[in-house]
Amino acid sequence: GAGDAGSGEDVPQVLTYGISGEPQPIKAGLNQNSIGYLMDALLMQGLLRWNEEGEIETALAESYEQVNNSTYTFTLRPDLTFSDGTPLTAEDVKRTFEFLANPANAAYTVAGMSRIDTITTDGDSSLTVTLKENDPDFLSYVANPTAFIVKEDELSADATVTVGAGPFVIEDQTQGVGMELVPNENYYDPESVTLERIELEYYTDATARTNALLSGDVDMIDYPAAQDFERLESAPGIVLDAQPAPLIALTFNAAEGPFANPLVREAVAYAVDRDHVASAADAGQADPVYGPVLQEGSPFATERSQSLYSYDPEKAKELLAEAGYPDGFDATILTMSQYPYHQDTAIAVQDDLKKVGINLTLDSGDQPTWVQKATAGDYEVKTTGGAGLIPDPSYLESWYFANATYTSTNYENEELRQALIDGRTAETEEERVAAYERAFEIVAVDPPRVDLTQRYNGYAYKDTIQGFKNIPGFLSLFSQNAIPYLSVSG
Amino acid sequence: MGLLLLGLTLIFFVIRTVPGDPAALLASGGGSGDASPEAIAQIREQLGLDQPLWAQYFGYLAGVVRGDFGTSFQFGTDVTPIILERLPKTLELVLGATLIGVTVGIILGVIAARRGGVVSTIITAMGSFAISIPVYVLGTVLVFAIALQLRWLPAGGYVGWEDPADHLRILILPCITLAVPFAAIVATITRSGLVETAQQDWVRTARSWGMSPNSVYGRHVLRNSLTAVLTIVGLEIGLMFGSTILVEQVYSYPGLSQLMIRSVEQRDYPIVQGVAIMAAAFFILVNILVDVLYGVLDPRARRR
Amino acid sequence: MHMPEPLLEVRDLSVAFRAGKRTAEVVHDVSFHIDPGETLAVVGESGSGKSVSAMSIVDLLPDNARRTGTIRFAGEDLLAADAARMRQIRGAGIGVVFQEPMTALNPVYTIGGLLAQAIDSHGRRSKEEIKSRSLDLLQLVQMPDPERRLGQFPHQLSGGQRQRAMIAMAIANDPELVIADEATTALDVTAQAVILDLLLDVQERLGTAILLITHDMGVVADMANRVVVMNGGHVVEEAPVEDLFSSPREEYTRKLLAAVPHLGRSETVEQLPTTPIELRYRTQPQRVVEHPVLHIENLVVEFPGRFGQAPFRAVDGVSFDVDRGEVVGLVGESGSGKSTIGRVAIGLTKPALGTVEIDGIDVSTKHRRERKELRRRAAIIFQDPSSSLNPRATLADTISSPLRWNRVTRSRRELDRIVAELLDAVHLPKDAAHRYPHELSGGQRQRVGIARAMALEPDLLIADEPTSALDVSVQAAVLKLLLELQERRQFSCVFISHDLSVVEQLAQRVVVLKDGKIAEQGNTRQILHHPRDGYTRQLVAAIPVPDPAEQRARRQERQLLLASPVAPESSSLV
Amino acid sequence: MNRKLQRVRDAFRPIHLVALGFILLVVVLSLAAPVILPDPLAQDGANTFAPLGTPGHLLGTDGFGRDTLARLMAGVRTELAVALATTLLALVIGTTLGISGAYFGAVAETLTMRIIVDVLLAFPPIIFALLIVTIYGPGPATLTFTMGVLFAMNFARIAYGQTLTVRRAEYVDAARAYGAPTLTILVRTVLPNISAPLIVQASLTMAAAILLESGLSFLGLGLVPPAPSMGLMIADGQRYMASDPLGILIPSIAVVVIILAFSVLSDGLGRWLDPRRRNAHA
Ligand SMILES: Nc1ncnc2c1ncn2[C@@H]1O[C@H](COP(=O)(O)OP(=O)(O)OP(=O)(O)O)[C@@H](O)[C@H]1O
Ligand SMILES: Nc1ncnc2c1ncn2[C@@H]1O[C@H](COP(=O)(O)OP(=O)(O)OP(=O)(O)O)[C@@H](O)[C@H]1O
Ligand SMILES: [Mg+2]
Ligand SMILES: [Mg+2]
Repeated sequence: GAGDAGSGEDVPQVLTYGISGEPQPIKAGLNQNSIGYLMDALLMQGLLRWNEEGEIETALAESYEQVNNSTYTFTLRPDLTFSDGTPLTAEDVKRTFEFLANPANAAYTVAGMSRIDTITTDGDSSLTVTLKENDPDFLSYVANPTAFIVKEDELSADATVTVGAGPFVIEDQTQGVGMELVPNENYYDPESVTLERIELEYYTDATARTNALLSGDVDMIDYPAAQDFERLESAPGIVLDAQPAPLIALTFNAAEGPFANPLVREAVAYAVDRDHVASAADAGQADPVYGPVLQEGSPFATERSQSLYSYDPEKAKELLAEAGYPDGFDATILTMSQYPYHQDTAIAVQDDLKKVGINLTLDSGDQPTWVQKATAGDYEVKTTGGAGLIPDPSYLESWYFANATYTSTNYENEELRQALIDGRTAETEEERVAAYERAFEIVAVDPPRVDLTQRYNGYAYKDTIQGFKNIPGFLSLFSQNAIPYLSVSG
Repeated sequence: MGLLLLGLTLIFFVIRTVPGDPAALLASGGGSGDASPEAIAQIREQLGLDQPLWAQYFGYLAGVVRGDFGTSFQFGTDVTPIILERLPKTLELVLGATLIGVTVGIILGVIAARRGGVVSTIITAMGSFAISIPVYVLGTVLVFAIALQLRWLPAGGYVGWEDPADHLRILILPCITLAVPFAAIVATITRSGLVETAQQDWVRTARSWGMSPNSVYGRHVLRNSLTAVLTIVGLEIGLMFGSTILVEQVYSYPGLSQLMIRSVEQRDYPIVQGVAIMAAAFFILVNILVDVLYGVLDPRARRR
Repeated sequence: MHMPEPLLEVRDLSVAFRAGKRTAEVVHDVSFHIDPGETLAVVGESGSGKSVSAMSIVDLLPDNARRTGTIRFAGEDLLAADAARMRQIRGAGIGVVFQEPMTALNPVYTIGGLLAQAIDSHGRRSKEEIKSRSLDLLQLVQMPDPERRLGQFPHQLSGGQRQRAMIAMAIANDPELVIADEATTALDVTAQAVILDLLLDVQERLGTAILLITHDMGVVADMANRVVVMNGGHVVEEAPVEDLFSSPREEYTRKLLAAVPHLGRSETVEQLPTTPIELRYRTQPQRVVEHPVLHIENLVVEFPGRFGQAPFRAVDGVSFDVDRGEVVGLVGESGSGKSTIGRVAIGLTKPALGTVEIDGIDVSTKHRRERKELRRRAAIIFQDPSSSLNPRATLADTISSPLRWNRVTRSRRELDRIVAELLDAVHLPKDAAHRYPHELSGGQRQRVGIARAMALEPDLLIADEPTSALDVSVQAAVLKLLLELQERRQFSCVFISHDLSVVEQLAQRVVVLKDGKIAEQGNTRQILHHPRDGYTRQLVAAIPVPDPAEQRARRQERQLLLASPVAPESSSLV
Repeated sequence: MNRKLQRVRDAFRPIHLVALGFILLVVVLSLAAPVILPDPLAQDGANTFAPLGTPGHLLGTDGFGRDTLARLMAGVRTELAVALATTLLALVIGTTLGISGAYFGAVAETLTMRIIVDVLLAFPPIIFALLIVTIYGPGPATLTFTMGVLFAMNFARIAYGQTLTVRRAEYVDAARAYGAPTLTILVRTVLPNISAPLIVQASLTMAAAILLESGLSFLGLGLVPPAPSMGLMIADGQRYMASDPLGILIPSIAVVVIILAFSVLSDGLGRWLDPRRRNAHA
């Protein structure tokens, strides 16, 4: 049986992984997309990490304790070293966390890390982190792949991180082609690594990537295109594991113009047929979303929170009339041509909004142009994609009210802000649920953004690859944490 | 040389006119994360983008004179080795495609012109097909048929010269894909040149010597049409150098175009500039070669 | 003498050209034959179908031509022969010298390259063999400086030199029959004489037959055994050469012979009827000028040498004037720089040194107005008619273009009228206006060039061999036209020609060139009848006269002259 | 007048007329399309990727449920306009540059061929397109201008090469000697004699323009979606090639057939412009 890891057979433990782009040099704390996460998982290590069940497990930390919602203690494994043999101590952890907490360093986890008040080390292997305010989700930030521990001399915003404490090290790389990795001899848990070698090959084009898997050139690929799902599913010996993960949403420039009016934004939330968007932009490989996306089974994901809106053009028209636009209005939607799902979403939205009287014109350029315009607030409404940095609803704080530039929407609602903070900092779960419920009711009538669909993020691999599982939801991108620990069967 | 300087200057300023901030992109991990204004400012300073434009320009020029094309924003390493790594790969692709394209194109053009009638129409039809089929589609179809169904050749990727057989096998499909429209263009131009030249008096003269029809065709019709073909070949080689992007994408071939597109998307100015200069130098080289060959092929075309 | 089997027999040959759905038959039921070793001359009016008939034999007509009839060569039916067989016959069996050597030579090859290909067409030869054979052939056709010519391109040769190269290629494989279509038209008389001698010599040695198409009755008298006279696509008369000259049977033949200019009898041209032409559009006032119309002083023209070689001096210190109303004949050996002087005079070639002025204005003037004025007043007839006509313009366009460009008139009707008048004046049919150059015979093309030059009624005309391809009757008409106009308009003319009898008719003065320098100049009568310079004397002696008996006598005289030590510098003529 | 007609009749053979007829038919149909076909922009979420022959959607629908036939016809209309305008623009600019570069002295050559043409040719097209779009914003006019300038350089090189040869011809000398204004020489004497490869290039450019439009539109540098254009259809079709081959097949076939018609027509044009070929068989 293919499923059995044949212990008698001597299968070469080599994984060839076709990935969607070339990894960039690793920078401390920086979000570098899914390929960045992969490299973090392979070469780096944090105190904690997400496992394939979507739970937080220990990594460099041997154990941790959530003393209360604002105090956490970690104990490191004994005799930890970086791949070059340098010892890794609690001091390194402290230094790294402080670096991540500094907004000037653009760390991805800055939202959580900046809540750190003090870090005290106790010897080489334990430390205590005290937060300025309650954050029960702090561990999610610590488990984020970008929160890996960096050697002192490489811990600066302009340095490239070359040495980590991860399970693999780079043996060889050819620019534009691929790289080879071999197990890190100094890894703290060498037994967990079965693979003798990992070969990464870069396939920018999604179809080419799929073809490479189908032709047997590679064993596994990331991020297959939605329109290739069928082809992969029907291919013998190939497993496609796709789960709903990143969001596509409409965000508004709430500073001026019609979209400054909450009623108009609410109208939009009712006017867009999410199924239409899903089929148009992702060949149906996306789940419609009528409220903020929350991890399945989470206590905050109430029925109400998942259906704040519905597809109801009539209601949308009424809202528009109420807002003073009975005949609708003209506006421009900013999107990107480089990512077809952005543009196709915009086209679908354009069609839906036309039916309620809002005439959208597309402003579609490449991604840098989009970033520039988004940053400068040079748009009325735009398509935005992304995944929450942590699965818990506190991620919404930075989504709705980021002070950072380009998600800035000029949206302000003091009540909502407070409700979200309450949701995070309240002591008991009931209080938190209640606070978030309050927040969602505000979102229902004063939407900071309109989430449209949750797109499927997939991984496809030969059925000889053992040990991989795609975690649903935002954590899907962290599924690659499992890559170093896979094995190959006969 | 002056041309290169002009090209370099143009590209330097044009790329900076185009919207998009490399620092913002870098700070946000390619535009997917958030970045604080401080972070962006810090990166901008690191990249030297905070200096006035003219200072950047002269700094860059001074570097270029010393053979230093700067440091890539995205890779954080010197531009020169990055480009030199890819240059031979692209050259192989371009030369391979040229070889196939020119040979097949001229042969088809000659057949079309000599046989005329139905054959010519069929070749014209094939040519229209070849030039209008999107490279991407052609490439994908070839991959489906030859790599996935027949499994004769790999679907893409790259193998270095250390394994010459595999290296060549990898090259076949991308070269063919590039060569198909190229051959069609060469064939069309060849055919038109041939039918025009075949009417000239000197062709009759050569026939009157009792020269074999093939020689007459080769030496007095084809030879005289080659100038037009040469122009096209030169042009196409030059254009191909910068526009193999779709082929490189379909076959995941690590050529210069991929690098270029990626760098444009990242607003990685030093690489964009470097590749553009390289392409320009290559183009100018090809043009000089074409002009020299032109004079050789047709003495009347010599300037003096 | 018993009847030998004819080498070539043409019977009831008709040729028609198809244009769209229409066809036009231009050769009607032509029959003639050539015996081995015989020279058959085909004469007749320009456009009468001589070239077309000849090209039919070797199947070298454009592909919209249709041949019917029989053509037998050495007993073989050529109309039935397949392409491979025809190929063997061409070059080895029948060699062809084409009428217009400029367009007939591939411009991208050197003379050496072309010769090598011609030699190589029937069986491979080694490089050395080819080289030596090429040199032999060039020497055979009296090409000056043969070694250098091998590396030159056709456009770097003079008209006569090109023609010699053509002949060398045609005889490269010792064919049994040579079709010589106006083979000597562009040659000066001495060179022509040499070539004719050469052909006779080859004929004697190898028994080659010659189909000689010419308009020069002197050449006919010199060379031919029998003569075929064609008119309007028909054969009107066929006779042995003596009979034809002594007792022509047909009216047309008689007219033709009467029109032949004969050195020393320059009045003949006056007797011909011509169409009086009155170009009524001329408006500009006559200028009274004190300058000579054309003033050339110390002219030097150089062509760059190949790869660092010293430049070649084609014209070296030439000075002469042309006064108002004067016709100056410019004669001299092929390659002596005649055409070059003409091109310089009109401003097409830049001189290295010296002054060239028209009406006192330097031809290389920078002033736009002056340049325009010069263009308006000077015209040129190019030596090679086919390469000087835009292949994509109709004759009407070509002929009327000087009028349009100089803004004489832009009215369609006016232009049409003038074109019709000019066509008529040069004896071209009216419908020719809408044809293209390639649809014409060589002589017809030449007349287009003349008509174009006449259109502006220039003050100065550079006429470079304007009648070389014209049969005597048309030639006479054209000359008459020139004379008439010249008398009436008082224009000046540099008349470049190798045909001294024509020069005698037209020119008041003659300049004799040799190797880019002036050998002799002066009054026509004096130069042609009492030449002082040895070279001029040879030129005169080389003129064939249109009388077989007299020509035979002259031929002997000339041999003596060449053998005598009078002309040591012209050893190249032997 | 009559004679000109006669020449046209001689040059164009039945196959050329078929091509011309086809092009005219396409033009008429694409102009008539808005009247007879559904709105090409109307999306129908319930009816995406409908197969061929679906009632009401003869050629099926795309991922938005838009009628393929309607989009195709509207796309053809845009495309023909854009491609023709591009080709014309390129032809005029390029030929002008090329002829002047070859005909006039070394200064003109440096100015046109070296400085303008070579630099522009060597300039990365995508950056050029980005620049133009930055300045003027995307749309048909920008697209036409961008592509016209890019393709003009090809025409320039061809015209340059051919003119180098032709300018030496004696008939050009003749035109000069007879006082033809320089412009007239270039347009009436040189141009017709270098026209053959230019015409061929024009027909090639038509095809290249459609493909480039596809590429640029895909990058957001061409036509703005959802405007129906064949290029955008092709770009979209490429993405869904595996699951919906029709999506790419239909516009591709349309392009191939249209380009074929244009190349056949251009051959007829070549015959018409070359009196020597006019009556030739092939
Ligand atoms: N473009 C050129 N390059 C090099 N040499 C040339 C060029 N044109 C002419 N010549 C040379 O200049 C000399 C004079 O040529 P030109 O055409 O003036 O002679 P010509 O007197 O008109 O002779 P012909 O009677 O044969 O026409 C010849 O030896 C010729 O080879
Ligand atoms: N390709 C052609 N198409 C149509 N008509 C042609 C073509 N070639 C020649 N003709 C016509 O055929 C007739 C005979 O031409 P041909 O060349 O045989 O004349 P020719 O006797 O050689 O005259 P010339 O002494 O002027 O060379 C002429 O009236 C000419 O206009
Ligand atoms: Mg003739
Ligand atoms: Mg001459």
